[in-house]
Amino acid sequence: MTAQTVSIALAGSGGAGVITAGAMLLEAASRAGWYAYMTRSSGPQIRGGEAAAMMRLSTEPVASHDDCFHLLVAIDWNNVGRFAAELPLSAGSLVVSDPEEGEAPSQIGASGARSVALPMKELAKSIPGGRPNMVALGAIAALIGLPEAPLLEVLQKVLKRKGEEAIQASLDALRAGMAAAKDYPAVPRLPAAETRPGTRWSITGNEAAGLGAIRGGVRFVAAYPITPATDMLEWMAPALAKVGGTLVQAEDELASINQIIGASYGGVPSLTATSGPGLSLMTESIGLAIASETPIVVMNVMRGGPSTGIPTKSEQSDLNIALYGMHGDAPHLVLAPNSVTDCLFTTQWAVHLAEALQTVAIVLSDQAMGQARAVIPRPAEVAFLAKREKPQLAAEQNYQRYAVTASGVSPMAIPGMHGLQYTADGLEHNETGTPSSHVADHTAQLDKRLRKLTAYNYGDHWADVEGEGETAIITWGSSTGPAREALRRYEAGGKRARLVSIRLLSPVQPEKFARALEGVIRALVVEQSHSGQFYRYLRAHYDLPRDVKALHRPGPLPVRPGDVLGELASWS
Amino acid sequence: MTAQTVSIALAGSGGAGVITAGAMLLEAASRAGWYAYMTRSSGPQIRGGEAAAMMRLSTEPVASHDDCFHLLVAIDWNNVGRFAAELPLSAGSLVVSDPEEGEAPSQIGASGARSVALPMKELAKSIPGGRPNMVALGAIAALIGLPEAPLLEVLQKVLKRKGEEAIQASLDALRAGMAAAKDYPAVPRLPAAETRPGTRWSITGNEAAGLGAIRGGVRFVAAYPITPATDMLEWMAPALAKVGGTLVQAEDELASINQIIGASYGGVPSLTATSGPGLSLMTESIGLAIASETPIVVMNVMRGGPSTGIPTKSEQSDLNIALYGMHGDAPHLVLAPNSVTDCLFTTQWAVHLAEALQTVAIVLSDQAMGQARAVIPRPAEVAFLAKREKPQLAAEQNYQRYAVTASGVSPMAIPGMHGLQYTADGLEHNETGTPSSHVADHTAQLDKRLRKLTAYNYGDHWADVEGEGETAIITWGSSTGPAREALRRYEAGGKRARLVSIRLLSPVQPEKFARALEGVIRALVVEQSHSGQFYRYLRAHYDLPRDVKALHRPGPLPVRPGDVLGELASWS
Amino acid sequence: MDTQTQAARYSAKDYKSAIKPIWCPGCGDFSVLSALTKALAELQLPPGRVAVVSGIGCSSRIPAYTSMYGFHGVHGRALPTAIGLKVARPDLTVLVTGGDGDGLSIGGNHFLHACRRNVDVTYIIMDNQVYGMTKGQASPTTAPDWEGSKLTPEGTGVNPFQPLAIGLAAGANFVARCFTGDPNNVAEIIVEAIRHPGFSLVQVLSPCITFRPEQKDWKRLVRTAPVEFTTDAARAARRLMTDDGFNVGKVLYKGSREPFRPDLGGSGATVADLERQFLR
Amino acid sequence: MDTQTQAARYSAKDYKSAIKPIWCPGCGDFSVLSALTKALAELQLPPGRVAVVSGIGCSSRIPAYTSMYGFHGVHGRALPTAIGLKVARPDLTVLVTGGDGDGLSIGGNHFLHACRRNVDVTYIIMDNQVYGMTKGQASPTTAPDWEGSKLTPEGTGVNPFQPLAIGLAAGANFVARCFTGDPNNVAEIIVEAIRHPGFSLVQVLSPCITFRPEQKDWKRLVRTAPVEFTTDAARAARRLMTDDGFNVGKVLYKGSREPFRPDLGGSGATVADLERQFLR
Ligand SMILES: Cc1ncc(C[n+]2csc(CCOP(=O)(O)OP(=O)(O)O)c2C)c(N)n1
Ligand SMILES: Cc1ncc(C[n+]2csc(CCOP(=O)(O)OP(=O)(O)O)c2C)c(N)n1
Ligand code: SF4
Ligand code: SF4
Ligand SMILES: [Mg+2]
Ligand SMILES: [Mg+2]
Repeated sequence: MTAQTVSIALAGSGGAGVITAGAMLLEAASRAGWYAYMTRSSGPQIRGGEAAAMMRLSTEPVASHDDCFHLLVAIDWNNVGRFAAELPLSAGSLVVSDPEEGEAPSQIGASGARSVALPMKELAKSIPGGRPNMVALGAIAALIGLPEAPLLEVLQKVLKRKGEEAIQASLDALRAGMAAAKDYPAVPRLPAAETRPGTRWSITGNEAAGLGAIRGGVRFVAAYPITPATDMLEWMAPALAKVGGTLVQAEDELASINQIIGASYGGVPSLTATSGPGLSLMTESIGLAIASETPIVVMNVMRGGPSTGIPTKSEQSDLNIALYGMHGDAPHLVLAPNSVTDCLFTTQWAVHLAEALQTVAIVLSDQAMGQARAVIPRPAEVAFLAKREKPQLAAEQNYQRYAVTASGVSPMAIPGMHGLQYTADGLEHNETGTPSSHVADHTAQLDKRLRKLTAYNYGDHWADVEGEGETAIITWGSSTGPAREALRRYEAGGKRARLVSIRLLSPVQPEKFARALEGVIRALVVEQSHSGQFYRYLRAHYDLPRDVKALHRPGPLPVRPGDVLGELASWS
Repeated sequence: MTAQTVSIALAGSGGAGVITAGAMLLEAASRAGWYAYMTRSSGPQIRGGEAAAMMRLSTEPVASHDDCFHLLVAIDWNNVGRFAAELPLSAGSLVVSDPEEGEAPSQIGASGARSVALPMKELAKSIPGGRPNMVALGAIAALIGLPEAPLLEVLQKVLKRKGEEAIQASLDALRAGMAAAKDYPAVPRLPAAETRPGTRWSITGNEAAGLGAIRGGVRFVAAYPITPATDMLEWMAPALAKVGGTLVQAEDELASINQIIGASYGGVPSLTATSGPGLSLMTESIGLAIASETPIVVMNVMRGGPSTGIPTKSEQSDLNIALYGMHGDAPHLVLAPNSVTDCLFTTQWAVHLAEALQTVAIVLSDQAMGQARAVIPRPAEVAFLAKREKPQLAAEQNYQRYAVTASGVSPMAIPGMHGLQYTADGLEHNETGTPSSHVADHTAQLDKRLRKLTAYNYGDHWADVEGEGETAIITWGSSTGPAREALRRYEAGGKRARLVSIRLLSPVQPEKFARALEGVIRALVVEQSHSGQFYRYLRAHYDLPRDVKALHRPGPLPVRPGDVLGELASWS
Repeated sequence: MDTQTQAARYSAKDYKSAIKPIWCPGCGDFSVLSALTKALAELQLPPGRVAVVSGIGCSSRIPAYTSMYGFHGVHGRALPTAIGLKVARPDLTVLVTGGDGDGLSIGGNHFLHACRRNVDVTYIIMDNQVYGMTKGQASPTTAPDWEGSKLTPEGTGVNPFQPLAIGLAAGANFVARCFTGDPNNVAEIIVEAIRHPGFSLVQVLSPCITFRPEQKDWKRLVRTAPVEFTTDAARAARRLMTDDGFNVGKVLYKGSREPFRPDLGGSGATVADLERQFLR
Repeated sequence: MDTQTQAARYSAKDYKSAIKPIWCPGCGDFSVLSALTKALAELQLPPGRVAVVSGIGCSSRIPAYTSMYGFHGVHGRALPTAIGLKVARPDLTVLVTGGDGDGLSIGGNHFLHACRRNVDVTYIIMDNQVYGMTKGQASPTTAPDWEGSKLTPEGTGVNPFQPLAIGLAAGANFVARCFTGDPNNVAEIIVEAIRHPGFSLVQVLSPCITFRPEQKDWKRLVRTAPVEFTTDAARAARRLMTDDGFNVGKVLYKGSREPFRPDLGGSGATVADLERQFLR
């Protein structure tokens, strides 16, 4: 059986090394010329909790999980039941588990999947220094057709510091797994691919976002640790130091947002990253940046809400707060990358826009996308750089920081520029920045702060629009991957539909939206929230066709291509 | 000329005593058997800035300003130009000013109003202890037909402690003003009214809200001062102490919201009051109260935004944050009183609902309504009291704090109840309260937290619905007063329309709304925000007729009845 | 609301719940949990009359592991939650538990003001000089040259806080330090802290085995504080400003300020009485 | 970005803007403004290279009244704004001005952490023991029995903070107190504070004539501090813990901790260098 894509879950308790093994599989797959996508799920324990690496390998780029896993390898069953719902299987799936560990949890059994026993612990024990996760990895490799060579390369790279013996032990364990799996029932095997070193990237969404920020020009970051944004920050801290910037770990989110406002006021493009609870704490000062027209970028990596919610799991439920969470009328940018790859582009674009428009850009990523690792085609260079409009020194005798201009953007002086001193203010102000409660000043400033956003030409980047026909799928963020895949399958079934994945959530683009939907008579709205936040937002701001269905579900289960396809099918 | 209503503005610089004189006029009017409504405008200075008392007296209850003022009395012109826009005049208006103060600001002159000179300072100087504001008050009284007797009563009450001489001096000054105004061009005079002591209240919106909270059962308040919410708190502090409660001035809004969560967890109905910037800081913990199902009431007295904005002026622009400001899916109650009188009812109802539904009620008042003083008919008693569902002691062997019930409400144990100990949690949890990241628990708890809100029967209080016909005015909060008055005038012109003023903004009531709008083919949406937040909210959640107009404007200018009427007229 | 009638004796395990902690094996927080339950058994407080309030962090998970009323709030806000509870319900015993990050980083303002306000709650701060829950970042008590976090790969470059010195300067009424290596001593100090009226601050050195494995050495570094407690805040401050943080096992300061406890008795007025002022 | 070429001498009035303060006649803040401008004239810092950052309050209005770069942010957050600015732009002179409410109540956590982090900014806290801007409520430095606010009609019942004692305990590197009654002294102290590397804390007693008219008596109550500054934090702490708050006119403590100043020079790496790690 040769397929274009195979989905594999590797589960076990915390110490079992499933994440390590998953990462090695991904690395080997990239060396074998395949593309890949991996997310992870873990329990609440810091150490020793259950975990799963959920992977999809493919001969084409992949940006989402499939409807179910072809292969589940469980090193043990400890607490795997807790997230069985995250590991959908079908009757065609194969479950590989260690006979020492007993019965699979009932939910796994109920799937009707075929199952085989692989004595991972026993085999590992027979090899000095051998570990069950390597046996599992070997079995997976054999089943999906991953050659030994790239695996060995990865072993050598990862275990270099541990020495030859460790490498050999792992290799032996791998081979034991491979040998054992020889006669297992088949799962999809990927065809061998052309390997062209230097044409792929292996990167997580959080890393891509961090890189996008630095590419865009960010050189100051202040932040407070929070799952699942921390690893973006951990990537950025040393990276910034290398390119001449810095990251400050602040005492809380109130400090981090205000530190970046201060740094940006000083002329340095600045960013913070957080998740829901932190974003909540930042909204007052986001309003300050909007009112004082100080550009900043706020990356929000969404997790399950409300409140502390489910810190380690994904959800698209911070859309409302990102759009509407500020008091007063506070127009700003909200952007959302729609894949691991797009985290790079969208974050870079966000920096560019925030700086060009002297406002706040909130970027909504999520745990699934941010912590997903993907093997992707090497991304293109993008021309978007931070470029703030500054006053022309000589001309400005009577500098007006908040001058009401046609574009709404007013040239911004930077401390150190002589003779252009002004006071930035979060109080309503007149054109020079002096506090004012006059109706006329308030209206003029509200108008200009809105106008600079609505008058700007965002080009085609506001959304990814593809396909044709009378049916549209409208989605955003990490729900785009499965929606796009559903579209492909729908088209493969001979039907036509369009996909509109909105990248620029605010300001809204009613004309572009109308054009994208021209001729559409029915639309399916897809998102991962309980209350249908995205659907309500669309209704509020766009004209939707009469016939609209909303597929909205809370996390942590991702939307799957089959869910989307099912909704489409139920129409026709 | 005898009329049912007269509008008067009294302006002057900070020390001129215009607010004092205005308050005395209101008090005297109430004694004369009239109804009254007064708002105030002041400059940014703490002391000595300009100020205006803006009043409307009437033989019927009044809840809004008129389109323009019949009478403007300016003790001086210092900076009155700054808020001339807030003092609309027409050609029929009369401007009374002191000739010593020179020309009126151009905006005043441009109105075409008639004007007369009243040497207030000179007259006051001729009376030992006389003050110009009393001369002004006398002139106003004479012009509008307010008898001397109630004014004298008020003088005696207010100046009791200062002694007979002070009273006599003020009376002489009053009389000097009265005498001078005898021959002035006429402004509307109110007819004498029946005086029935004990049938009226004189109260501000903030006081009414404070009283409503205490009536509803609130006994713990924690808050941090902020304009324009502070005076609600200042009224509540001694009032709570009297009825066996307390108010704690906290170190910041983060502390105040968490203090009330703690007190409410302890079984005591609790409230905080704030304004936009404070509400922004509270949203994270509002989410905690929602997730942990701890009832609290958050009163937000709106002011001009965004950011620090315009602290002393009104706007309805915190609707978005109140509805959508929490991260995650965090359903909760949002209510808005629609008049000074209604501040009492709605706040009391909010306490009742928050307690009954174990959730957060955000109440949206605003500066105009909160700081307005009105002379109103004595409000009725209302039966809504805080009543939290508690577990039955004996029955609960295995107490489940977050039991999934049909209503969505789970009986809540209070510390001190033995054997029912549980841990409240802002992490997602199962029915007992233990943290859980299972899909099933997350979904069940999200469902129940939403269900308890949507399944509840809110009766007719969700909105004030009145009038009939194919045209509807849809509005909320303090825009209701002018909208209602516009409706009256429209009806007086022989036309028909409906008014729907939504008191319960969240959860939405689509069926009731549809019923209220049955047969309506066009709707005018009225609100005081720059971006039309209310209009967008209506679009998101309700089915509006095809033909919709949105009248939305930022503060600080209030919506005026004539604005609404103008929009209605432009349709027909 | 108290419905207890029986006069049963409570043992330490009566204060434990059945929930299994998510902590790493060997985490210092296990000792704090058992010291806490021992202390309560010593005090014989009915579990239904005690509330344990916390924020977010490994250490902040304690409430659910006890059999008392618990409130697991948001990060950094345990103190105001506890203060609101205690002011509104002075009949309860209110404890606050949490980490150095929760209490001194994001919660620093409430820490200051809790010391000042002096409401009768006992604050147990479990100091492991790291953010455990978020997988190992520097906290306000971390040494400036600790390079274990990718967020501050060169160390923080900032001096650590001395929580007790700050607490004292802000007005804390009871100040003690102890170490999980001696859980009986921790229990004794908690007993004393609960008994002391007003705000009591107990810093417990509680190692994070996972992200600060070097803290296993603490058992060699700590020493019993060579001094007895003082009631002179200035003296205590001077001591604490020069202290290396390893003097444990003792109460270091006890003040005698009156706790903040507003009178909830009312004046006998009814709501109708309040309304009279509006009548015209 | 500096484009100044001329070597003009600046006078105090060159640091003032044309905007008329909204302050009440007689407010102490007028003296702080003029002391500040005098100090800058003494230092001859080009106004375009100085930034004044504040929060919200009467006192926080200062930036717009100067001719320097100003940032009038939100209530309580001036310090992190200033710290971000100074870390990103170490070439600027950064001052922070604000009230006791702004800095010690809502801003308390940033105050603590600014003392600890020791970024080279000068913090001038204008202490009037009241919230002026919101019309007279108690602040953290208000005496417990002050009954002037309707919000706390019986007084707060809580002991006031001693900001300098807390600042010192949290690690402040320079600590001084002065009084608006002697604006030349205030100017001198500001000069010294700006010159001192690291975080400098200057408490200025600045009467609120409107809501604390009794503060007119301060000129009789203050005295020149009878001691010279010390570099021994423990000694300074002991002094400050017993001090009545009226010892003014002096720097009380000077430390020598290195300011926090991350290297912004980079390692010479380019963005392309960063990207290589992802290449497969
Ligand atoms: C507002 C907010 N910011 C950040 C976080 C992420 N967070 C959770 S726990 C924690 C730090 C915990 O450290 P500490 O209080 O020392 O507890 P420990 O885990 O070390 O016991 C952080 C930063 C959060 N939950 N909420
Ligand atoms: C988040 C927030 N909460 C409350 C306020 C209201 N507020 C403005 S200034 C102020 C206190 C000012 O006191 P202080 O800092 O001592 O300054 P002063 O006016 O006395 O100089 C308060 C509470 C606000 N603007 N923002
Ligand atoms: S990470 Fe550290 S603090 Fe957290 S449970 Fe593990 S050992 Fe304890
Ligand atoms: S209220 Fe007080 S602090 Fe504010 S300006 Fe007036 S005197 Fe100064
Ligand atoms: Mg810790
Ligand atoms: Mg003050």
